[in-house]
Amino acid sequence: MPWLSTLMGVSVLGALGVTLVRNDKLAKQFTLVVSLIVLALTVAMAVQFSPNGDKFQFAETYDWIPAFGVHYGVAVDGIALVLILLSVILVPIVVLASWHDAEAGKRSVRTYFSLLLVLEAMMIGVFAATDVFLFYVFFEAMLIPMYFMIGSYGGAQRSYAAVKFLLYSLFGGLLMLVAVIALYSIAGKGTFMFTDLVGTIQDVTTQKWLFLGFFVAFAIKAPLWPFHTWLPDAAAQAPAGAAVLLVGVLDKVGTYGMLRFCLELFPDAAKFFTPLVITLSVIGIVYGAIVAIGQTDMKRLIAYTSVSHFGFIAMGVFAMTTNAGSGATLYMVNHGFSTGALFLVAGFLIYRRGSQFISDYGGVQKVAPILAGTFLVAGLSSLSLPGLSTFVSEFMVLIGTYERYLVPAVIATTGVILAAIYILWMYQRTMNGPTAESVKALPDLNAREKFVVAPLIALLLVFGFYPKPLLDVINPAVKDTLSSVSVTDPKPAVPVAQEGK
Amino acid sequence: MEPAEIIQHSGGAIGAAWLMIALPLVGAAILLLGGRRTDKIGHLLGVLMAVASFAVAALSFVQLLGFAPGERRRGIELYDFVPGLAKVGLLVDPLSISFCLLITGVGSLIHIYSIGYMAHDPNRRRFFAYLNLFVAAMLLLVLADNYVALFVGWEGVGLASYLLIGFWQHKPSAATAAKKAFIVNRVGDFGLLIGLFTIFATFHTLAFNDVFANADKASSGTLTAIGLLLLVGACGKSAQLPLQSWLLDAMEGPTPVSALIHAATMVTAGVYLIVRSGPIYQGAETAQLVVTIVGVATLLAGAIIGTAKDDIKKALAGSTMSQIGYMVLAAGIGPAGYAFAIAHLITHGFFKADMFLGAGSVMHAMNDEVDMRKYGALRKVMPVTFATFAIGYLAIIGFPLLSGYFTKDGIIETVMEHNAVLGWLAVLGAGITGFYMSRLVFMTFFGAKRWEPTAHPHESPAVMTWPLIILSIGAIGLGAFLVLGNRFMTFLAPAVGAPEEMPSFHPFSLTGLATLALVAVGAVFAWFRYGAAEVPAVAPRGSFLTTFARRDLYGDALNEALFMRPGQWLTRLAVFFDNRGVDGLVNGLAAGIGGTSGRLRRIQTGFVRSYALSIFLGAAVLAGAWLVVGNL
Amino acid sequence: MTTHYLVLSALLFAIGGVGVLVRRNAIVVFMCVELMLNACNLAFVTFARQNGNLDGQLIAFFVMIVAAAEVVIGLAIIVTIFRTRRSASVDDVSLLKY
Amino acid sequence: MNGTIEAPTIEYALLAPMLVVFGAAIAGVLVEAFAPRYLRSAVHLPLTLLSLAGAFALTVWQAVKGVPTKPAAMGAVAVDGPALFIWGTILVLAFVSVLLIKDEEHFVGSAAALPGSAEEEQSLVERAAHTEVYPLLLFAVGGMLLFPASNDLLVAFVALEVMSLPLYLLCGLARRRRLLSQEAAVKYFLLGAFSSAFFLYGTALLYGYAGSVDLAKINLALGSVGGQDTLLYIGAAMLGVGLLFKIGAAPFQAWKPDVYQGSPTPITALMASGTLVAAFGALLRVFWVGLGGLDWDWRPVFYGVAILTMVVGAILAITQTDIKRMLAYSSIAHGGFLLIGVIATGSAAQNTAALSGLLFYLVAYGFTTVGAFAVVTMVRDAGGEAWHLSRWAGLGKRSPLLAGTFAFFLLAFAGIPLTSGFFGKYAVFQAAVSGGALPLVIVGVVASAVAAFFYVRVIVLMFFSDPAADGPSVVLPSRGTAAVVGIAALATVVLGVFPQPVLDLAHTAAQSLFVR
Repeated sequence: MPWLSTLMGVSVLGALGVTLVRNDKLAKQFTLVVSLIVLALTVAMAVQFSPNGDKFQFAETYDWIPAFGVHYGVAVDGIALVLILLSVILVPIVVLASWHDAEAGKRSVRTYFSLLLVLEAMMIGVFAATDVFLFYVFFEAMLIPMYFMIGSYGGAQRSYAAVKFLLYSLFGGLLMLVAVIALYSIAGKGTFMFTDLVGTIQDVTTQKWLFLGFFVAFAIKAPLWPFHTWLPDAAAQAPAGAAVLLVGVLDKVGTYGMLRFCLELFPDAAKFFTPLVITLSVIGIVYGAIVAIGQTDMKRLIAYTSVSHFGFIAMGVFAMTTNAGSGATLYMVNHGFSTGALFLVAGFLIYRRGSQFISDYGGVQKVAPILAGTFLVAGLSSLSLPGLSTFVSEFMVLIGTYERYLVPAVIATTGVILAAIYILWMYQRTMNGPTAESVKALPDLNAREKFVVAPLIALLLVFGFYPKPLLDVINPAVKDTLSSVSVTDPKPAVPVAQEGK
Repeated sequence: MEPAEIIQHSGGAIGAAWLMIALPLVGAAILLLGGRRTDKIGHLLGVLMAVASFAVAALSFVQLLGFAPGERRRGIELYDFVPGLAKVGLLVDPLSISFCLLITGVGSLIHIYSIGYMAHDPNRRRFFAYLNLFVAAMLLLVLADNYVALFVGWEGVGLASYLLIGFWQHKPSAATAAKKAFIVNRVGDFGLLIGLFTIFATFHTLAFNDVFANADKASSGTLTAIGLLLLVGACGKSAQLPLQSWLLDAMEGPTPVSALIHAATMVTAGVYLIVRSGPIYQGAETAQLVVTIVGVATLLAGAIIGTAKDDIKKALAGSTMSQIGYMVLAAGIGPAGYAFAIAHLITHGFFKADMFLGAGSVMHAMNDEVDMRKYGALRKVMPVTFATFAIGYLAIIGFPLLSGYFTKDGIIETVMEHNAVLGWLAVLGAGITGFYMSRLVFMTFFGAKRWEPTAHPHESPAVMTWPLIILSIGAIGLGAFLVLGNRFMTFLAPAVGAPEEMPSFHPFSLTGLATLALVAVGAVFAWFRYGAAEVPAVAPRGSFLTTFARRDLYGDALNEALFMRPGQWLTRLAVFFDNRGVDGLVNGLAAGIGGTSGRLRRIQTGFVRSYALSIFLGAAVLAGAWLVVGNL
Repeated sequence: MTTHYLVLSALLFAIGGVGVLVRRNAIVVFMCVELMLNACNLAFVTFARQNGNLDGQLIAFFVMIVAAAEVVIGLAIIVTIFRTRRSASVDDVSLLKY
Repeated sequence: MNGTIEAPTIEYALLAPMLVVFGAAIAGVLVEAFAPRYLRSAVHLPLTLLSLAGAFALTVWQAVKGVPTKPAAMGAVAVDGPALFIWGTILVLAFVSVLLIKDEEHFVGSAAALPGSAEEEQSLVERAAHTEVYPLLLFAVGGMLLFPASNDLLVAFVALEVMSLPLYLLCGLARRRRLLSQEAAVKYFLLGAFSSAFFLYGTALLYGYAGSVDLAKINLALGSVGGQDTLLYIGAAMLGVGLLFKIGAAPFQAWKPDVYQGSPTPITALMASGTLVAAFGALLRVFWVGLGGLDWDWRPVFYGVAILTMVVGAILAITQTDIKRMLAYSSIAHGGFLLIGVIATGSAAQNTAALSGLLFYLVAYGFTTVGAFAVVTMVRDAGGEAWHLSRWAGLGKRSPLLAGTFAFFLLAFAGIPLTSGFFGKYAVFQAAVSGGALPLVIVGVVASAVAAFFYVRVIVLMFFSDPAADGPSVVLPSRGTAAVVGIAALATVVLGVFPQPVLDLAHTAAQSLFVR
């Protein structure tokens, strides 16, 4: 059964369907159902995935544009699978969360939800694409629905943010396009299939240039310091749901691209640029955290924390050790859940009070304990507290990086302290202290909102104590990737008889 | 003698040791998720879980005693936590079981006490949930058989303390104190994390067994590095210099919390970590030396702080710092000191809990007044509290034959053998202890009434006094039981090793007498200043030294000057740079293009002739270029 | 010796071109264009002679016809604009700009 | 060469498409002459459409029958693969544009009447209409067909004029904003004539150099003749001026914004699509066939021109406030992108790739452009079409469908994947990279990034900003206009998702390259 195509097909059909539904409420429910169906299908697919089977599974390949050697090629390995899972899990949650978000905007509710489903299809596609060109197509096309979601349904500065987001990403994408074209011509294979292109570029200088073409695009998407400034604007202006997908999934395409394309297609260049990338990541980790501390706007603050987190992910990708690689991949997933939860709860708060400014809150914990509690848990996941899944990934990334790059890992670890500062300080300013007049009448989470947050927190906790299921899927894929880059983990100073335990 | 091998174990109470952690954890989960529905049973469930967990600990202890000393290290496989990094398992051995008993035992008593203490708090359920969480995390910390799991418990303790210190979060001071505690702890954790990374990079494993078995293979440089990094972690949790600042603010929490943090959990973690990591430290003299120095410095600093505090809880907090200092000092010495360190930790657990709960009982009576200058002459109105408190007091100052006497002197003696300078400093510390603890007792229970008119002190209910009584019993006898005949040292030996020849206890050593003398001097001095003499209702300005002590040795001032202010400044700078610099560059580029466009479009004048000119010139240029290129 | 004619044609062409640039009256501008075309004719004829085939002379005729057609269209346009604006100055028609 | 003149042989079959169009044009003139006024438009429309359709049919038949390998009409006209492809494209685009023109809202009742004069009122009352529009248009289309097919420079010149002259007139026939329209006509005419004079002079010089105006012969001469390089270079340059002017490449782009803005929108659509296609066809033929041996000399020159064109087009467009002007600048920028393809010559295979890419781009861009201008005709207020961008604010809220379509066209212009524009750009860039013109491509993508800004700006206006109180209303489109928008949108989607068929077609057309 063509699983992946089915997934995308269902979402697209759903998107069309939504536009046909006449009544808004119905449209919402319809969207929710569709996204749940997609989720169910994905889970059904995931359980059939055999971690130690072929690298790419559920592969489908058809010629699309023979003239350019372009295929419609989709398949998943462990990495892609978990990221697709992340996406399809987030979508229904976002649908539920943004039940009323679209009503704020003057544009139709149906458009919003149909855009959401289109986006879902593209998110699945971009992770599943095994054809570099197809990947690029999704990579760029994804921008459009998000652009409209931000621009039409966002906050006061929405059009500025939307344009900035689109143009910035588009610019990166175009540079990547040049690299894609060059890759095709230089490889001279007459095909864009990823597996055929791996290892075709031997000349290191060429590799370096192509690497840069891809990397800049991904660095903007991720976003890595110093290409990050579009994110706070976009995330702060986007409706909470869109922000979740933007930061939780779309940005992952950047780090995913680094892991999948930059490393495997241009291994030598990747090794050459590793110091640079690691440096940028470390700067991003510390810088993002420090700037986050200084934010006055909740959503901007969360966005900056993500800049810091993406630093961790990129560092893990380029540390090129099994632990760091798996950690980075796991980090992508966990960060999706954690930031998702943070954005959504913050969204609920903002929806109630109508202000994004931290200073407008205070003592909410007293009037809305559940909201505060969920906010705290989400925050703690963002500072990667043990027991929440984010800890596992951050720990793996750091320990894996430390094996090879001691100093960067140490500097990056200070992020642990800074994270505590920005999260707890935000929490204190919003939730603790005497209850501010303006929030005296704040209602606590309603049933719908609890349903939104519960699954995320549950996932954070479950994977926090038992990440094995995910790691068992991720590890082989990462090992495979690293072996195709032909790097091996550094050996310990003191070899210990039985590994592992 | 070396630590014994770990024997994989299953069955019996030890096989079910995970219940110790699970029970309170479940309790916490039920109470937190259950919400208001569970308000009724909240406190009962909390207590039940703590006691149950104590029962499991006790049974495990009994079962452990059943084994021959060499077979008393039992490992329990749980599950594969992070494939390739950490399998989670438990390690039940004399060391961990001692901690379990202390944590669950004293913990349970504090639970019970809290029923009464928090009776009127609307959020009592949540309070008990947090208490359970605290106990669970601490148990995970001590039972873990590898550093990852230990770290999980480690941070879990941090979280619980954050929640409890900030339990009255509507008070800004409480919220700030909680945040401060967590962040300072994070600074410690930073060191601990790096330590773990180094361990993994060196051994490619984080399991105690494998690491310790191979510790001798690693270079002493590496071991020193690891040792120091672990010490940083220990300092954070155990409030040792220079990371002590959070402990005194932590008093913002309800008093039982202070008791729990200071007596049974949290602060003892650091000592545990150092003792547990013994094999690493034994390979690194430098690290050990640093540990001992930190210990001594802290024990003096704590004592000095204790002398100047009028807030009864802060004074006790100072004493905690100081006592933990003793333990760390002993732990720094090696196997010879471990037994005493832990023994003192246990006895201290009892008498400190006793005194904190006693102080709580006093505050309870004085409607939450903490200023000792507003107490006085309470011994009559609160006989039980006074009696129990007095016992704790005598124990801590090392009054002969009470538990503090044995354990603390043990430490001092060992240190003295190890290094005279440190030894005499420790003695000095004991003297100061004598002073400030006496001061505390006299100001609270003796002298004239200095109560607020509104205060109507009364004895606390039984649910609060019984724990005090039980604890004071421990404070009386435990020390003798543990130390005499090196009972505890032999028990602990399989876990942490022991010195070649066991120390012999001789009551009238020079050191012992000197210590007693100094303590006596301190106590008497205190009596004349605070017992017999009139205590001014408002604190006199006092000497420079007094202010120095009152201001916690300027610890906070230092942090503020060194970290907070520069930090805030850096933050503002970074934000500005981000908006103006990085983002400014991006927007500037866009604006630049726009501006160019605005200027450039002016060349489109609208006059045909200028267009024609552009064509004409274009043609000329084209032809020229062609000629140039063509003739190349 | 044909070069003289070529130089002449080049000169004429240049004069025409410059005329287009400097004259204001649309009619005159247009005449200058015609002049350029005729310069081309001269060149054609000259080259025809030089190359010894008739093509060039033939082409000249084509050009004249085209030029004539151009005149028809051009005058039509210029006249309409003159009627509406009461001026034939090309500098007045500059509403469309920037 | 002796005096005897042998009768020329003409392959009428090959030339049929052109002949049909020209025939219809003449017939149209006769209609003007003899048919009563009220009948004319009724006769013209079917005549025009049928002739275009017929011509298209013949072209297809021609292509199916097999592409001839040698020039027709004594080497005057070359009906080869590219020519046929371009013919097909032009004919379809012209057909679509006619559908736009059909709605005589656009054209002035009597061009002779003074704006605002009694006569004009009168003509409006009589519902007078310049039905000459149709024959004129047909002549122009005929010229467009001949231009890229002309195999010698004289024919090229004649074709150029046949194509241009009617357009000069049509530009001046706008019903509204007549001053602007007339100004556009005058400017276009003077500059057009000026530039064609350059073209002619270039022809003369090349004739002097090669002794013939036949492209093939010129190319032969390139090798043999020596010593007169100056003649050759200047001549080539002058030809270049004439052709680049039609394309609107910098520094010869100045006329484009003014003329595009002033002309009746349907004519703008025709010029932006048909003329551009024809001009590129001619450019390719002249420089690949006539001066193919010279490409090492002209490539660098075009390098510069292309870069300048892209940059000027992209940058100046940013600050435009008039939708038609903005589209004009965007078409300049696209001309630059297309020039990249012209430069990407090399081996035969390389040429095929470049050529097919170029052809595909032309088709894609042509359709999108017509569609965009068709939308422009539908957004009107009291003063006719609402050109000023500020009037477009919030259109997305008032009529989402139209705005959505327009946004889609804009995204296609910007070259977003899953639109025809993307594959057009991709095909050209691809060819250029494998042709070793990487720097050019990089400039290209940077330019398209800049260009994206002003397309996006319009989308922002339409969707993200609130509608103006007295904002323009969208007229219910006439069936013709609706059809145009529909066709264009469809083409943009199909070419953006399944470009393969058209790519194949372009490839086969380019396979044979140009006959020599």
